[in-house]
Amino acid sequence: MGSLHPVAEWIVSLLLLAGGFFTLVGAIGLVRLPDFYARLHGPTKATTLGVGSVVIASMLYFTLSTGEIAITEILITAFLFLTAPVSANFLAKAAMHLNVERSEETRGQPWEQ
Amino acid sequence: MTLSLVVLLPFLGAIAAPLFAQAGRTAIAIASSVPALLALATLFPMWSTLAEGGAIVQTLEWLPQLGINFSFRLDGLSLMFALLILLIGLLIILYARYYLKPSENIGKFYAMLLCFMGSMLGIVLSSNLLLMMVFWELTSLTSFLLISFWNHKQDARRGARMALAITGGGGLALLAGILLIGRIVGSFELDVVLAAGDQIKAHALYPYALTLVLLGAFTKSAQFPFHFWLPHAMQAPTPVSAYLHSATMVKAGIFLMARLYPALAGTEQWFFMVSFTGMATLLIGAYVALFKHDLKGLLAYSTVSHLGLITLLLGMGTKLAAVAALFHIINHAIFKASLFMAAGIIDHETGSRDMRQINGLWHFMPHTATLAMVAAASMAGVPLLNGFLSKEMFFAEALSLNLPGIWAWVPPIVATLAGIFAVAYSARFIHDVFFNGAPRNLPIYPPHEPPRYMKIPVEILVVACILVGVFPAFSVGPLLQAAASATLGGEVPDYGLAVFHGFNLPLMMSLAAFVGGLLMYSQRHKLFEFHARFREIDEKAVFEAVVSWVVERARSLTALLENGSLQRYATLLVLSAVVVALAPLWGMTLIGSDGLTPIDWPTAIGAAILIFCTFATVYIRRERLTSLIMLSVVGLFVSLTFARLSAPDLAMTQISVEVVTIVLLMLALFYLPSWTPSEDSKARHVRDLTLAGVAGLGMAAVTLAMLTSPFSSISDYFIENSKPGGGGTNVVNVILVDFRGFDTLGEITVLAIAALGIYAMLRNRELQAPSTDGQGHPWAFDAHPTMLKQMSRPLLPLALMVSAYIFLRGHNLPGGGFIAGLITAIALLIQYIASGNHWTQARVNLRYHNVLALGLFFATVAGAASLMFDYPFLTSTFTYLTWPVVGKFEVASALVFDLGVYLTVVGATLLALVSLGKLTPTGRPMSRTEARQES
Amino acid sequence: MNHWLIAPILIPLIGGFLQVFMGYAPLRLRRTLGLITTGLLLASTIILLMMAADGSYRVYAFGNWAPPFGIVMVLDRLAALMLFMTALLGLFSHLYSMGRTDVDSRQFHALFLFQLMGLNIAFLTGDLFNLFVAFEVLLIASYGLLLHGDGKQRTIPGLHYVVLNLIGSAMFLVAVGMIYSVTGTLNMADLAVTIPTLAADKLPLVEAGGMILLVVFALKAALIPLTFWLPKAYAAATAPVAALFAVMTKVGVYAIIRVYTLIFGENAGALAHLGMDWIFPLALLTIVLGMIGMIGSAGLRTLVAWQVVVSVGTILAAFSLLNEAGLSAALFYLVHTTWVAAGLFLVVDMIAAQRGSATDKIVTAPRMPNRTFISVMFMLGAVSATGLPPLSGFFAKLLIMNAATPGVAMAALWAVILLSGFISLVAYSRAGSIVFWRNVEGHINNPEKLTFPHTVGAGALIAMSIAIVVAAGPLSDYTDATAEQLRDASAYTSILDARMVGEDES
Amino acid sequence: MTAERLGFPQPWLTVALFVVWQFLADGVSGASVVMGLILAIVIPQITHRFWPDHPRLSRPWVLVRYLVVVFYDIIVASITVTILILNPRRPRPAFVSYPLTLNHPLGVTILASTISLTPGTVSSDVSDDGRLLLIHALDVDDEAELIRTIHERYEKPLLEMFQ
Amino acid sequence: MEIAYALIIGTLTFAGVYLVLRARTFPVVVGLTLLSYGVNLFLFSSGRLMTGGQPIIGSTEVYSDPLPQALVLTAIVIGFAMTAFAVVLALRAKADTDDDHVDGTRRTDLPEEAKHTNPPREETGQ
Amino acid sequence: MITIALYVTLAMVSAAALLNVYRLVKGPDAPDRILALDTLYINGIALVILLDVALGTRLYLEVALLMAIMGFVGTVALAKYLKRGSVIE
Ligand code: NA
Ligand code: NA
Repeated sequence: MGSLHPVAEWIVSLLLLAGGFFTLVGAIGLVRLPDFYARLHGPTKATTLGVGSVVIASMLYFTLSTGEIAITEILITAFLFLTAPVSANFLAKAAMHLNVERSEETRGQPWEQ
Repeated sequence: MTLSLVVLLPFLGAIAAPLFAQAGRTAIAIASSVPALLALATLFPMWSTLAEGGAIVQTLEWLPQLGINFSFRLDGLSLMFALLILLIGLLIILYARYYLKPSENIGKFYAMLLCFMGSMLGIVLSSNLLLMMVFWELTSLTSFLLISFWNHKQDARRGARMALAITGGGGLALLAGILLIGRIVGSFELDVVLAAGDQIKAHALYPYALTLVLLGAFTKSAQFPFHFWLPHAMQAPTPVSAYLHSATMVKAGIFLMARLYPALAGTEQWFFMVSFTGMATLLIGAYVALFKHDLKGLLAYSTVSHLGLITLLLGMGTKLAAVAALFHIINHAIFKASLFMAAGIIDHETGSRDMRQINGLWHFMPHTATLAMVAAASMAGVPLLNGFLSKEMFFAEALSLNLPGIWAWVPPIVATLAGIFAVAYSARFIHDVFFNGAPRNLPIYPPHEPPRYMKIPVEILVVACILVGVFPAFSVGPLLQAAASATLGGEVPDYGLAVFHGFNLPLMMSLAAFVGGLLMYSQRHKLFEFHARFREIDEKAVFEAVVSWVVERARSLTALLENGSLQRYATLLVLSAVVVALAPLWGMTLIGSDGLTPIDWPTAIGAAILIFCTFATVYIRRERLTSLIMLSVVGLFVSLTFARLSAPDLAMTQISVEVVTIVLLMLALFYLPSWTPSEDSKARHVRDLTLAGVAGLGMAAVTLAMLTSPFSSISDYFIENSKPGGGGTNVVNVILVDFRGFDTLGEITVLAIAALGIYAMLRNRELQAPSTDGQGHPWAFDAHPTMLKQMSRPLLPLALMVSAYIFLRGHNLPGGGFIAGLITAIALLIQYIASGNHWTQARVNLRYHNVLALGLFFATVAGAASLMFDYPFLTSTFTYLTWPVVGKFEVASALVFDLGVYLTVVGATLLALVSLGKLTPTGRPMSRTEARQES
Repeated sequence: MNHWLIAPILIPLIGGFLQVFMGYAPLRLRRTLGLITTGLLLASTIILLMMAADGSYRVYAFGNWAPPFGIVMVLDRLAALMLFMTALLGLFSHLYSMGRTDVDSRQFHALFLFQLMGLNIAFLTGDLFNLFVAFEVLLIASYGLLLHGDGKQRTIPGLHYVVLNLIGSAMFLVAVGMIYSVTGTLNMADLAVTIPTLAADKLPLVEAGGMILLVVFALKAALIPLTFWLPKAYAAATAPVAALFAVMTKVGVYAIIRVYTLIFGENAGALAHLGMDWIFPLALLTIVLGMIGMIGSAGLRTLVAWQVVVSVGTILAAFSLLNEAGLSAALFYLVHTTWVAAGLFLVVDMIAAQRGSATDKIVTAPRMPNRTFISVMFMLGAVSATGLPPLSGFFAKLLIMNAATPGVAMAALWAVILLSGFISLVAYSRAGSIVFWRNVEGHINNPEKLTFPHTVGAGALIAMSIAIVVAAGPLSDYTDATAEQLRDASAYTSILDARMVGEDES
Repeated sequence: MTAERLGFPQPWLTVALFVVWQFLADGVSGASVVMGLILAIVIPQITHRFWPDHPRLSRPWVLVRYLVVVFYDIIVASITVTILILNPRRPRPAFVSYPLTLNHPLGVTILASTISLTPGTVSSDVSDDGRLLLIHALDVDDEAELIRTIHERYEKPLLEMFQ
Repeated sequence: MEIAYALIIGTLTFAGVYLVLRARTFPVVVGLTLLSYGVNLFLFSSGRLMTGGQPIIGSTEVYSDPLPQALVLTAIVIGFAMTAFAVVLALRAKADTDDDHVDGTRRTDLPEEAKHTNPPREETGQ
Repeated sequence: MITIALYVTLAMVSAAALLNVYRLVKGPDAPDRILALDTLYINGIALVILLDVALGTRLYLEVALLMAIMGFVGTVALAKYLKRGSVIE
């Protein structure tokens, strides 16, 4: 590991931990939430804040430790931001098509596919 | 090479003869006789050399490695046979001219006959045993074709096949025998072999060699128990029977025994095998002949019997017996050929060969009858005819055999008994055909004499019978002397070729045979009744039954082994590999000297997930989609493994390929059932689990041993030369496009071919698409949801950008043409998924065939550029350019090669996927609106 | 730099992708181009054959990278012989395909040429992994070719063929991994140098790798117990493809000969003649199995397919005698049997096209038109395949039998070979007499006319059995020399010293 | 060829691609600018047929504001959802049909994406006629409140852009 | 590390072999895919395992063996082509035999040889 | 400091992956499994970026980028399969 300013180290570390945390929470959500539609919300966390934090940590780390701009990572997040909603939409449609079970508390009806 | 000319002439004639087919039967017969006449003319001047017991040997090298040469030898023995072949051959040619109908394919007949003649001449004139073998089998083949000349008849076909199987098969045994002799002697040249008789007989391999050679001889000469093919070969046209089955081919076996007499004869084994076989054949043939109602059948069995007689004589091992054998060869050929021809005339003129129908022909064709009766008398051994002389010699030899005790009686008794039968069947031939009342139900009635010229061959032969019978010494004496000398290897014993040797024991035996034979014939009705009690065996039917049985057994055995079960074949394959690999690995040290390295937790968890999901893929395999999802996880973690273990290029390739594979599998899953039925037996599961388990454990053990053992490789070279020699810092990529660019060329060719093959395989195929999914849900209507469609639009340029980036950096950083190609392909694939085949194809405006071909073109051109500078194919070059703004950058020819890779990947991947996608039945509703309109 | 060495690779490659470009060009044009390609290929292999005849090794280093680092093509007598044999076979099978077969799909010519390319790489390559790549090229093309044509009959045999070969390919990679993990090299010459120097504790992996490799090659060669995929696949393939496939088993045989004379040859120390004690009995069993299959065949195609099995057994039996004479005889027989079996596949196809619904089945049918020419071709092929004189099979078998040294092995070899000859004789004569002679009333609808591509394609291959007899002396001189060259692996390893272009002369 | 095809069929795309290239190249340099320009010009030429109904942004500065709002919402909502997930309380999910004012398909897609990206809501479907958006909310008390929030915070700015 | 890696390869091999021996085309194709994963990992590891040794010149001190990586890359691509072909062939087999059994439709009522020994229906003259 | 944070993060992401595998196995429906797979891809992306940071190289970023692309394609294809059966039509 290259030498980093202590403040930078703290920031990078915190970002990393945040990333890990949100990823883990997303996964816990995937396990714990009652029905498919609820679970569909879990990965958005992993995607957005989880990977987002890790990516920013990485960019900061490399930019600060080498002194050269390191920004490629942002494309990964950008790509995930672009595509994750589509995946979610598609999965929801598939679930509605298959008429998967919903938790009893759910208000409203899914659409027929 | 005059001798080779003798052999060659008939073959040349065989090519020429059919050319005369248009000119009529006479023309073709004349044309066919020319080669024989020329051959005779060639042989004639050589007689002077042979008369003194010499031999002419002419050799031309052919295949010295094999010991096979074009070497020919003319001595007394071969001359005797050559004359028989040529002279009787000429008569047959003449005879066949009248025998065959104009409507028959006479050109083919003469061609084959001449081929046969050439082959026979080859046998008798060869001075190299292997060369002789060549001609030996050629006679089997040509006789097969001649016997089956009337191949519309089932009997003819079967008879021919049986003859071929027996004689051809015997020929293979003979081949083995000859090869053994060659081993013993070190040469296949007859001179050497004949001179090495003592060496051969003393050799450990002698019993095998002798047995094999005799197998060949016996089968060819229809010796018991192989005699049965000969009577069935009588389905041949009569000229063929007369030629092959009396005078020539069946004598080839006899000839062989005579030829190898100095080399092989004179041992106990020879004596027992040859004489006993001969004796059995002599008796059985003679016995059966009497009961044959078929004229040719009688003659055929008579031939069998006489062949046995000659064999017996050769087996006796005495020189006088050998001379008698030779003498009888000549005599039998003469009278039997004439008898066959006479039988053919009768058949020709009456339309029948059944002696129960044919009676009293004396009345209708007295001339032919006379000829036939003289010949038959000769067969019976009537004095003043040639048959008598050799038979007397035979009786004398039978008496002179020095067998111990009561065995001494056996040969004379057998000989006399055979003589009795011979007289009886000869008497039947005369009486039953030419007398015995009037003809019954003849197809052609009334019969009359045949055309004048058809009888000439018979007349000539009958005259010969008498000539030899009355003036033996004058007519055949010199020839016999020369032949005997050649057979016996020089010393010829004193034998008297007189008509009358005084009242001695042999004459008594002749007399007894004569009287006994006539008596037997007079009592024939009782005998026939007796014989009729035994069920007659049709050997042909037996042969056919045996062949059918073998075919059926073979078929069921084949079906048992080659049962069309992939599971079995695959099991065998895996099992083979496991078995052969396990042996050397057994007891191998599992952990080598490098030892183990510790593992960190995240890696351990990754490994656990990988292993778990692999098992899950198997465990859940019957639920196909779930299994597929599990497989995706495995693929993802394999990619992570590559990343974890320093292989970014592999990680990228793996993840891209994996996704395309999953898409492919899903395309397939649409048409395949979504469930796998449970159908394998428990035993099979256990077996497969065991096999897979052993394979898995073995691989794990090998991996462990491999990973922990020290290692050095040629790779240092790549690392050192990648930058200076290949112009790139990504060593893997430099290996792919430069050091081992040829592998990559092959690899993209594979990809291109696979796509073409897939395209070809699916073209014009209709697949039944299920209307519901595995759980019975009907498919949704919405084919192209808005969000995906909208998102896919900006995705394409973005992905192309990424693709370009991955492509350009590949030489120095992870990436390259292959991965870039897959990204491009996937970017387009998303368009297909999002907007459909039709929409996308309209915008792509490319034939993917051309793209992949262009890729191969670029790769080839990039590789071939170096040829212009006389550097090898695929030699790359690179240079650094400096441009304003851009700065210093690298230009590498390998990039063009990589462009080829890129294009091939794009073309191939899309061609394959889109071909599959095109299978989807058209007309499925694409939206709810459409669906509503439908209903 | 002697660029001729890559001609047999580049010619079909270029011809191949041109065919892809021209997929929608008129058939006539594609055929002309195809024939030019295979014709040029044959010409180039003749040149190579003449070059190789001097007994030296020629090296072509792709990318000008010296072995063992780069991939090299190595031309020796064996490679040249295989190339020539394949090119000749390729030309006439290709010609034959233009009679009818190539109409079915626009990809046919491309696949055909790529298949030749793969074969040629396999024969030339001096690199173990590149051999794998070559195998894959020829296999994937063969998959496509095997499935070429209308109808459903080849789908399942094709599936079996593909799956088994995919397993085989996986095994090949495992073997390469095992060998590389110890030796650290892939160049076959380098392997030959390295393996004898290995310490004993390193041998098991190499040995296991070598044995797995043998299984892979045996699968390609269809040696027992890996035979069973072959008959149905070959019988189902379209004729020119089946004819070309006559060489496919020989690739396995070639690989065995190459690897087990060079890498695991007699100089390989502890691993000398690795696995060869397995080959001899298995080869004999393969012959026996082939015999059983032949006699039990219900169709002529199957009959010839089993003939291919017999010939593989025969070649490998001769090779596993492990003497020069045996190797030479094996090669002589290999050339003979490849051409003749291919010719027979084509002749059988012509027969099938004459017999209406009876096709190639060994059953009675109405008398076929064009019987004379076809039956003569069939007989010549059958006689040659059976090993009867005077055609090539006789001499080939003679050479093999001659190569055995007295003992149990010789007795077994002779017995099996002679018996196989006898069984083939019975099988062919039975089949021929039923098919040609046992006719029933009736006539065939639309029998195929004899066309130039068919008669010349099939006739030429059958005629090769006569040509081999005529040239038996030179041919067996050549195979003798090849065997001698192969026995001396150290000469091959001299290619490691080959000078690259631009290197100093010193 | 039309002038548009020779030039910039989708100028915004060209700009975006140029920027993306700089990101890929990890920063701006002479080489990356040149290469970025080349690709940003060439790629739209190839792909413009795949984007026939490409949008015309009217007020690009609104985009910046919009992005800031979305980022802020993502962070806040993430924390809310995190608490929800880690809490033993069972959530109160609902399917909500959101009436769309936007009619440009890309606009609708962007709105739907935004909704999905902010934790707690997922755009599950768009009706065939493009008038309704089906949203699944993880934990919601008042559907009308949700609809209003979405309209105010996201749809309005988008309407400004996609006029 | 080595033990985990060996277990991975062992498991992949086991799973691949077992599935390849199944009677339906789909599991066989899945098996071939797993088998090729295992084989690729094996071939890859013939150059031994290393962390952070990516063979990019200048990126690290010690490089892992690049040659097996290049070989595996080739093998992956070839394996992909082969799998694709096998998948499509499985489809064609389904279409041609109306079954996804690896041996096609198995007709037990008619033994294989019986189909051939029956004389074919002749095209007799009209 | 960063090293510790890195390892804790790695542990958390790995644990997340394990939980996702749980959902993958549990299902109960195909959409759940696809969702779990999609999430695993995202975990993979995080893992690769973390690896990059741990190694101090930037050579694995494209691996992560590709995982993002491929994860998307895989999910879309699987979901489409569930709905329509044919992925490309
Ligand atoms: Na009578
Ligand atoms: Na949301």
